[in-house]
Amino acid sequence: MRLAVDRIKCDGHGQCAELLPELIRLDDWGYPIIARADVPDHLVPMAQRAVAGCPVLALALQQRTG
Amino acid sequence: MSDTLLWYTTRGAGAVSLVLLTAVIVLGILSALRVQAAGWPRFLTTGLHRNLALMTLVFLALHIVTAVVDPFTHLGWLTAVVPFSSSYRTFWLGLGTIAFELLLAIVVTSLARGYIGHAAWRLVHWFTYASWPIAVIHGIGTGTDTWSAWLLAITVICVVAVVAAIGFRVTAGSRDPLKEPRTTFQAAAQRRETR
Amino acid sequence: MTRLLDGRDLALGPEGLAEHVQRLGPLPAAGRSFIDVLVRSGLSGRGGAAYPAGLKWQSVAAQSNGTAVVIVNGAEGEPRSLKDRLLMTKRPHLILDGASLAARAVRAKHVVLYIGEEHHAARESMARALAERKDEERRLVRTVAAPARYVAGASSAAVHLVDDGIATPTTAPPSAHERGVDGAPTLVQNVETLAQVALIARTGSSTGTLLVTVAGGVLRPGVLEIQAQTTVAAAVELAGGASEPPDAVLLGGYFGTWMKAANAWGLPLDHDALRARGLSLGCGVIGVLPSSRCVVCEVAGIMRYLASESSAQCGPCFFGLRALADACTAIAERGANSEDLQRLRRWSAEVSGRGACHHPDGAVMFLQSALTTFPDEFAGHRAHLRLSA
Amino acid sequence: MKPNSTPLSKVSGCSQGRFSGRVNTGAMNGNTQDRIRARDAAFRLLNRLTTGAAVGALAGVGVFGAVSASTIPGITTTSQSASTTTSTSTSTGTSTSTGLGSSSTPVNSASSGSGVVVSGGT
Repeated sequence: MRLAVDRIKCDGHGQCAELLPELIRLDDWGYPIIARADVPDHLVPMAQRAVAGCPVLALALQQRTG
Repeated sequence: MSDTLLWYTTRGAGAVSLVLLTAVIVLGILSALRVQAAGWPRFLTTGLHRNLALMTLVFLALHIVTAVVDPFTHLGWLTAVVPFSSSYRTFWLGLGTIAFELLLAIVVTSLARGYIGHAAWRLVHWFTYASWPIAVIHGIGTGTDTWSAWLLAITVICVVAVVAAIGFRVTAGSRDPLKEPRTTFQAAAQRRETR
Repeated sequence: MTRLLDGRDLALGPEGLAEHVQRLGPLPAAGRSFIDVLVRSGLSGRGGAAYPAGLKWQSVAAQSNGTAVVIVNGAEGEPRSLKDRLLMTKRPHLILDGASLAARAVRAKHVVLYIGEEHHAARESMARALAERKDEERRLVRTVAAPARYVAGASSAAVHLVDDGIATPTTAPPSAHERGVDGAPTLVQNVETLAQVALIARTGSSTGTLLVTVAGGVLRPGVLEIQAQTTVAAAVELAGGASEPPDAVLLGGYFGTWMKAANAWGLPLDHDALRARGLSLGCGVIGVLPSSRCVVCEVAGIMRYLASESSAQCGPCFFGLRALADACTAIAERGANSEDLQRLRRWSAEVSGRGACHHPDGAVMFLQSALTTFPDEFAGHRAHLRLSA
Repeated sequence: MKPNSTPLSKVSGCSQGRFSGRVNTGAMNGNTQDRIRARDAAFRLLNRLTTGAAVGALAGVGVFGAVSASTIPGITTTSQSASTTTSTSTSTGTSTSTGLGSSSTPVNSASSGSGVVVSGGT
């Protein structure tokens, strides 16, 4: 599982970075920088919470393909 | 005896629902304004907004169930679903039914937001601004207690809170930092490119 | 061997249809089987990405049921590039031949001539050439003005312009050759690539030449048709030689790579050879920076331009490129300080890979190549005395 | 302009103003451990606030119910017959009780089995 942002939808609410500091931080303009690594199992619930909590539904948890 | 208790509960739960709904709306507006402080991250505002919205439904359910079960008014379950179907205070209760159904739609679409998409969710969410005043008018119109000082005070506080929050929201404008650049860019691009 | 710019003197007007046919012979009738010839020729796209043309045609043809769209890409948004508009202005029938072959090979429903709105001579010449073509060709074709913006030449931007009237690029799948205009598979191909196709159809192989624009500090800046593998030094010589001792070369346009002149001189101008060295010829601009110009100021100027060309689709691009450009300008104006340099490095790394399209990536790669090629120039930069405007 | 100093850049890099940039440098980029702690604290606060609100709301139903009972208690009448019941409404003086009167007739007859009619005041 891996986190991906739709950059066009994202308008920098920053809630994902608050909810998942382990994997997400914000750049100087408030847009998320997401760790490239896979989401470790113990963080999946919180990652799902961050996905559901995004005010504009710009964050997605994707099954890694290939 | 238990019938009067039901009736008091209806009135109490109605007042509590109004207060909760007001808090939900104010929190919603605060979250759109991206309010945050040390120890108060933004997700706390939206989390509380969500929790209180669900809680509002619970207390509305209490309000409605006690009202319907109350044998005096003899509302029947249909009243809870079909607006203006009660013989008792047809109009004012009908408003209550509408407000409740709008709210139910708002909560259900919010819970299913991931499936219906952001645009549809947002569209339904605008109904909040209809649901709340309808609920207030329902309270005043049906109002057993309308002119009691305590309910009057609550109603006034709620109205002031929501009006102030909406006022802030409108004057503050969009908190999306890209909103203005995007508008500018697209306007310029449309002028040049749609020819 | 025939070359792209063979034929009448380039100082003369566009080559008409009669002259074109007389010189090269009629366009051979070819259908889908031509794609195999194209694949064998090894032709790669000349718009900047150098994607193998044959593969793109195969992909579009495989998905087309007579529904595909061909976009003839003459947007040429790269500020210092001139080769596409020269070709459109002087040899329009080569391009239309290529477009016609493409339309038949992928069984296209429409052909869109996507030509930069400010390339007036090119648009006129293409329109006049189109009027000379057969009815059944003309019926397929319509002309659309590409906005004069840096990103307008990206294939996704071309598709969006044709569909929605706004040329915003994206990298999100599906790509244009899967789902482009109106959801149909769409072949977006640069005009130089299509001109090559016209010659491949007649001779069976590519000309082995490419068009480059030599810009900046040379005596005769402009477009050259050179044999692949020609060195940078030879190309500069062909452009009249450097006008003054050159310091640096910007290879491949604004999304290209900075090099010290001495290191650039011996490089062969060839897509594959450059890619093997981790470089790219891009759309073929060779910018020569004369020693009298300050590289930091040039970089700052180009960064300002690239920042202002953001489509404001996403925050990292819009705010990131502006901040990077401002930091560059601060160094150019006030002289270097470690804080600005550190920010440049951090922001470059952070912005990279986080855009809705490749624009921020290209801009950041440009900046990073400047920072690695000219570390001393940046670190030791002194404030310029500002001349009164 | 001398031809030999043709710039590569389209715009000048050192004689322009600045973009009106907004930078809130490092607002959210504290130490990851601190941010994790802040999140967990905020979640605890969210739970406390939610629980508090639930308790408060329940208490509110009680309090408001009691207040409403004490201000407008309504009157409980025990009816002896199914035919006519006098429902008494406590008037607050400003309200009209006609709607109640007309609609309460069938209501009363139907609920007469219990023998208890609660009449709501207006």
